[in-house]
Amino acid sequence: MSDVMLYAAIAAPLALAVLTLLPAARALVLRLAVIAPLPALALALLAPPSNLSESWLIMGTVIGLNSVSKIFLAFTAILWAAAAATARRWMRGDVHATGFITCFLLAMTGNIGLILAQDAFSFYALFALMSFASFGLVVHARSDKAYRAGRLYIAFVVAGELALFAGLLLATREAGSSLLADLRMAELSGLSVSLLIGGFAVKLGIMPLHFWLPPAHGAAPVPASAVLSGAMIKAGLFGMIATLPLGLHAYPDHATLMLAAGLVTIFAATLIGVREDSPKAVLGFSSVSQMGIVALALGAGLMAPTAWPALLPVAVFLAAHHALAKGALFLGAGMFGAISALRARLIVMLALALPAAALAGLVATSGALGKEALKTALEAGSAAWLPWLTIALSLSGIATTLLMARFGYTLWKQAPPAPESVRAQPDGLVVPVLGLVALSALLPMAWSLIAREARFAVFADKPADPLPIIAGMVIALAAVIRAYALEVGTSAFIGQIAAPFVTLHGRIDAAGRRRARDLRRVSRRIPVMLSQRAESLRLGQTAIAALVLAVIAVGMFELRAEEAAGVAPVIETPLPEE
Amino acid sequence: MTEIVSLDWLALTVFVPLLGAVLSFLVPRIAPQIGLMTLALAGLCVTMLALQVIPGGPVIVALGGWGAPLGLDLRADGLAIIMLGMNVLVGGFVSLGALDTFSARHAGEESARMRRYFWPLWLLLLCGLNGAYLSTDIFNLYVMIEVIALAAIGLTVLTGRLDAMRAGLEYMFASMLGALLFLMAVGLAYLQAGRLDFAGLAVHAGEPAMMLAFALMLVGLALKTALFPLHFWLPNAHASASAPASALLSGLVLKASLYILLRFWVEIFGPGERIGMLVGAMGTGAIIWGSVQALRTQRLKLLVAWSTVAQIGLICVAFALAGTIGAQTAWQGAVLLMVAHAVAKAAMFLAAGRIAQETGHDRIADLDRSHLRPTLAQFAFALAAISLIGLPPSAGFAGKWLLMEGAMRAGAWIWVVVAMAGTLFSVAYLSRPLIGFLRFDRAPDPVGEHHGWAIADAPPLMLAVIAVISGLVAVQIIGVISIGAPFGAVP
Amino acid sequence: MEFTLLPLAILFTSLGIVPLLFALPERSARLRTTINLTAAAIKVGLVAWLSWRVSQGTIYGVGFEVLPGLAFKLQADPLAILFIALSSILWLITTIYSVGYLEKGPHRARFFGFFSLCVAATVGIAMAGNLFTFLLFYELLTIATYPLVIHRGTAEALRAGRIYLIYTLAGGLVLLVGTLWLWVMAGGTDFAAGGMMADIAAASPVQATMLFVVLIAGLGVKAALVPFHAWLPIAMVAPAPVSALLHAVAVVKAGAFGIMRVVYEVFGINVAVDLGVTLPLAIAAGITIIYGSLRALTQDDIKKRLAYSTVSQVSYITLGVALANPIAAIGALAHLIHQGLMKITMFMAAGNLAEGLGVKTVSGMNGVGRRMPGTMLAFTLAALAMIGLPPLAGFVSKWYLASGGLDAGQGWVIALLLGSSLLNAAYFLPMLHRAWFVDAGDASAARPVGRRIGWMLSAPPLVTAALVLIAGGLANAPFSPLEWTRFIVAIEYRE
Amino acid sequence: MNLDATMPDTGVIFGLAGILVFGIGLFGALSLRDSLRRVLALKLCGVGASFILIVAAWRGPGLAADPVPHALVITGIVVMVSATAVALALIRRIHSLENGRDD
Repeated sequence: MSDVMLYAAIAAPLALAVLTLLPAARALVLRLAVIAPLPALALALLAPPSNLSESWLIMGTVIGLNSVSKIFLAFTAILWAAAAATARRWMRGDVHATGFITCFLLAMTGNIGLILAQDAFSFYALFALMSFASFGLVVHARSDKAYRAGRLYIAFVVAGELALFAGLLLATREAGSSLLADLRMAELSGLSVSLLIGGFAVKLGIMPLHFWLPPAHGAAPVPASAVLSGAMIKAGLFGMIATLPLGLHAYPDHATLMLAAGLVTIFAATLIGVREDSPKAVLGFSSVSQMGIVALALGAGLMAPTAWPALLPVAVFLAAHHALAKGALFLGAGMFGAISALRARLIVMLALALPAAALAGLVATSGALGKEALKTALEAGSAAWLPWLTIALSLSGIATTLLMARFGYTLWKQAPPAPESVRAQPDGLVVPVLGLVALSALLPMAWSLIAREARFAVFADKPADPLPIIAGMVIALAAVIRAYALEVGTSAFIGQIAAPFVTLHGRIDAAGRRRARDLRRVSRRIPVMLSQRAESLRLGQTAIAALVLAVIAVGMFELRAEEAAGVAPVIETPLPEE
Repeated sequence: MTEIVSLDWLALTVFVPLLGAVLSFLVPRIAPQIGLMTLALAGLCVTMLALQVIPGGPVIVALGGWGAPLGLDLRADGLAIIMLGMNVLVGGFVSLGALDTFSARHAGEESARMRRYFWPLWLLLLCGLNGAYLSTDIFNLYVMIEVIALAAIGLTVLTGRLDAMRAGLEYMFASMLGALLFLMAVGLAYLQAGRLDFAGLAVHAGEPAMMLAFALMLVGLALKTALFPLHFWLPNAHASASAPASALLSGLVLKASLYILLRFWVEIFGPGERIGMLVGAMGTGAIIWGSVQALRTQRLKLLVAWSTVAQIGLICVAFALAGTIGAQTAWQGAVLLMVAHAVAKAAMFLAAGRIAQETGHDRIADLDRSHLRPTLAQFAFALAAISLIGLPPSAGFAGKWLLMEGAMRAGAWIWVVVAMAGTLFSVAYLSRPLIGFLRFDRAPDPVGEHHGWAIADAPPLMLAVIAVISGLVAVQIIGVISIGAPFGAVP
Repeated sequence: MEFTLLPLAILFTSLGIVPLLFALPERSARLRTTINLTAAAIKVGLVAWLSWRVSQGTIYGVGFEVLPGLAFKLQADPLAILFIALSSILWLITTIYSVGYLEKGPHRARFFGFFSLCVAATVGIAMAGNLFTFLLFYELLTIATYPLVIHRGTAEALRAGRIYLIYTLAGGLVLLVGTLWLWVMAGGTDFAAGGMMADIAAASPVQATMLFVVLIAGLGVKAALVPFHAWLPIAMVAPAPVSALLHAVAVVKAGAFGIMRVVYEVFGINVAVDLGVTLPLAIAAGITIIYGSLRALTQDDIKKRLAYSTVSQVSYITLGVALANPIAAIGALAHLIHQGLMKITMFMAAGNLAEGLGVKTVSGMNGVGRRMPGTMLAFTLAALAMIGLPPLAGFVSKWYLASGGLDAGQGWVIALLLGSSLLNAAYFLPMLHRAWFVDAGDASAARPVGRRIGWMLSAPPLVTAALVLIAGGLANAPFSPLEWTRFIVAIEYRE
Repeated sequence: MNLDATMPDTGVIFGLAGILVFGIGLFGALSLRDSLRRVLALKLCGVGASFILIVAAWRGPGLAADPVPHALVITGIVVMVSATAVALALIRRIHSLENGRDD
């Protein structure tokens, strides 16, 4: 039974995506998209943890479910379902609806699938599927802004994928197995951990790898930004949890970097975010900021393996909390733009205040619970970092509050424009938005059962390391290069990289051509000249006499030489038989 | 191993063509029939001879009772069989091609004269060629090369046009001079040795007078073979003759003197390494100069003729390897190259003739401006080119392979490089007309495939196909060549 | 009962119909198509049978002596099967595509004649049992592809043809010298697992090294190793099916396959490593990979961009061979197949764009996804596979190459592959972006559309794209390219 | 048949004369331009060659001359005559073609 459900969870969205190839089925697919994540949801809620392996797929794949992935799967599926439910409304009358829904479903397949994947190959495949399919969501509007965002997005995705490729490759070889479970148990080298963290951090949007996130989330259509920000971003977190040997081995250098980045991210993203004018961009930066908090948890786990059992549920909880809240905010922001009646607007605003408050960490919300849990869990980790982290977490509440206020303000001033068709009938949007809001509010109650496992442990301090400084310099350099690339434009930048080669090639070509031309000219002239000379001197005739003399001379010389050597002339070949 | 058979195929191989020549001269009305019949008979003779030689070893016949030491011995070993086979094969197909070229369809006095004289001349030529391959004494050879020369000059001037006449006269002078140098050498050799047969002369090899004789002979034969720098007469003579005549001149006639030179080199004189180097250097010169001229020339037939100069040069590289450890292999390669060149060059000249016939000109630059593309003839030309370039599986490839192998075994890399250069050159000049065949955007009207097909395309096509696939039986050919160990025992 | 002439029969299915195709009049298109497809289908069947037999451990061989001591020898070993299977399947698909592509075009008789000859040469190269036979077919391939390259008969095509001919014939000549040298030095040219150069390499390493260089240089021309690559981007003026065949199956693969044979079965991998020639070869391949990609970045012409991409991708094969490691070898061999599938898809798709929409440049690709969804879907799959995304074919080979690089202690290979993937993404993704996510301007939408694209043109790229997906997705299934290459590598590295 | 021992003085003179005549003919054939003169020069070569052959017939005082060289010389003369005839015919034909007469 659970086998069938495992398959169905991945196959349902994929089958629908393939169906869009048939023009006749496209309207139906748009209608049915909402049921695509339901098998996954059912799996998450009903099925027991299990594994299923197919050795013939790719290079041997295993899909399955464990207790951590169940939670991820649950909120991911919920979010996708909600987004899909609104997608039909948002895409009504859009000429690019088919492309959108195809990319949407493919990304959904990837996102659900990667949570189920239990081996490196299928995980990487589905992760890539999700990332690349999302490109279609980002550039959906086909405006300059969307294209710019898309270019940035894809550049980071490619970089992230490459890092993952290398990281997974190294990790599977070090672990001697391609199963993620084995990866988690193995003592991975620093390099492979760096690569894996790098690859996943891109998705997670931790500074300085966040550049793509706010524009992409801002440019994508409302349902897409909801899943981008709510579900897909968590794939980064999930990836780290699924592949890194957290809780077994300490990686202090990485941890330092991660903690530092997390701290920077929380506040820098807020500072930038409050200057944004579009509500969706503000939400995007808020996502970045929130992921900074998650990064703190990860960093602490990397530093102190013993703290990880306490940190893991917190991280998962934070992810779920942020997914639901952010999803509700994005969808709600879209809905807000679609309605014009003042009363309705006020109601929506009020409803959205709930998840916003949760994000800001208001008392009794999931946000507050999460932060408290995190603080508790962090105490198990590094003593050196603890005060800073605690202060940062407290301050982050203020920062997020600011950001949420900014969100409310910008939303009221300039809600994201909704197409006419949506504006005419916003009814289809209500249920998903309110559903997410409700779920977000109810999360703490559902959760209290899980998050109660924090234990303390002592962690020995390590002397400071130059690595963070080097990392900082590298980051700064990368930022400079990136700024330059942005300034001159991507294609021009690539052109400049390629320029020396092109020039060199051109120069060699030109030189070759010149040489060839000269040669041709000379080669044309010489034979003519020689022919004329030969004719005027009757060289052919003279050559006869010359040759006779030459042969005789050479022959005599040889005879003389042989006689001098005292050897009789030798006939090379034996006589023909008589 | 040697048998002496009284009335036998050996003598008939020489006399049947002679008889045919006389008959076709006397009864011009049925000359083509006589010609074909003669070739068929000659083919039979060669086949029977081959059947005798291949299992039984070399065959010797003393003509009219004049045996060695005085001469008039005819001897057929494997090498001779191959050369005779080449004569009959190439000659047969060229004769078929000539049926069309000289058919009664083409009206006019000129055509009538060509029809009248082609067959007697060609059969006489065949007689001379066969005789040359079978002779074992040098005076007999002198007579044969004179017969060949006279018949060849006749074929050259057959069209009766002024340019052909002039070229023919030039050829005549070169040929006579070559023959006289040869005759002088015969005299000197006899003076020294008192004998004319190969074996008798070989005893005296290395004596100063023999060296003088050898020098004269080498130059005389080089002149007849058109080995650079003594090639000056060849291009015009070969290019201005009619297509079948050119095919015979280029394919068969040159090979006779080359063959004689090879025999002398191996069986009589065995000159030293330096003279070999000299000939090799001449061959290199031929490759370069012939190729350069072929690259420059504006007319298709001249291109083919210049390519002959270059190809002869390549074959002569083998002489540079004489006396080394790779000699055996190199000689085999040289013989294969001779055969390959005969077949391919005959095909190429016939094809060039057909192309000129269909398009009305043979200017290389204008080949692509015509919407008339005699596809089959062009195809035959291309196939022949493949063999001349030496691409597998042609006999040209096999020959080149062995030649280069010989050079490599001898450690003489310079000749490997020369052979490679020759190959590249041949690609360069032979691709000129091919590009003309294959370019379509300059033709005034749409070019259709399968244009200009005629039964007359069959002979060049067959020859070209033989040239291309015969490399697959190279080992058999070499097996035949080795009968009687013409290049000495296998080391 | 054994049918020992099976290799000859497979060769004959494509060689035997050549005269027939030449002789057929231009107008009897139906008959020509029937002959072509029947022969191609029979061949696929025979190859399937052959692979089954060979997988059971039977090795077929036929041969006869051509030159003293040198035989024309065909031998169907597992490595040969790999290449034959690729060529026979893609021949069938490309034939269908060509029939559609050349519908009512001129010179079809000639085209299909040489097309078949080209495939025959490829099969011969695959089954060559010694370097001598390999050389025969290597040259035959040059001859057979030249008329295809210049098929259009324009000045540009002829110029390209001339360059092509100069490069490949010169390469062939160098290979000839190499083969000859091998023959003179070693007294044989047979391919045998483990090679036959051990004694010679021990006795005179300098000569053996020089021989290696000569052989690789001769083969490198067709394999488009920098600096012998210049012909490949120029030869893309050929009609699309020809480019597809040239880039995917025949010419470049012949070079790469030859390098494989030379390294594994002439020298033997251990001997090659001892001589110290594999690392320079790997570096040369690495340079080619990066150089090709860099040049591809700046090409606006679609086919040119694809051509430079071929330069880069084919060297993966060489790289894998040169890493001298079984895992990398698996990657190299699998890439032989995978690259073929990917590149043939892209070229057929590019052909469809040019024929159906008149789109020949990357900058003109805006919105073509909407106008030709099937074709662009195929193109997209192939492009993503090239970048190395799982579960597509390109990922599998890249994964093995990188693993092999690690095993061989050549960590730079990973960086190289990552760099190459990055560049691949940099030149392929913009194409996909334009095709799917940029709307065609009014001007291009109003432009008269080219001819109708029938199923004969639209189906082949989809089929090959599906194969790309299957080859990657089912890489572990029996008889997948990857499984087969594991089988081969087990043989080559048996010692 | 050693050159020095058995050859009487007259033989040497004849032989050298033959070589000389041949040389003169050769020089003429190579250096002259007029067709007719070149034919004549070539004839001279032929004579020189015949000289040598005739010398070779001498077997010693009192002995009968070797008949073989005589046969050779006669054959040679026949061949030369026919070759000369062809050459002259060609020259004449060219002359008439050049002068626009066809006879």
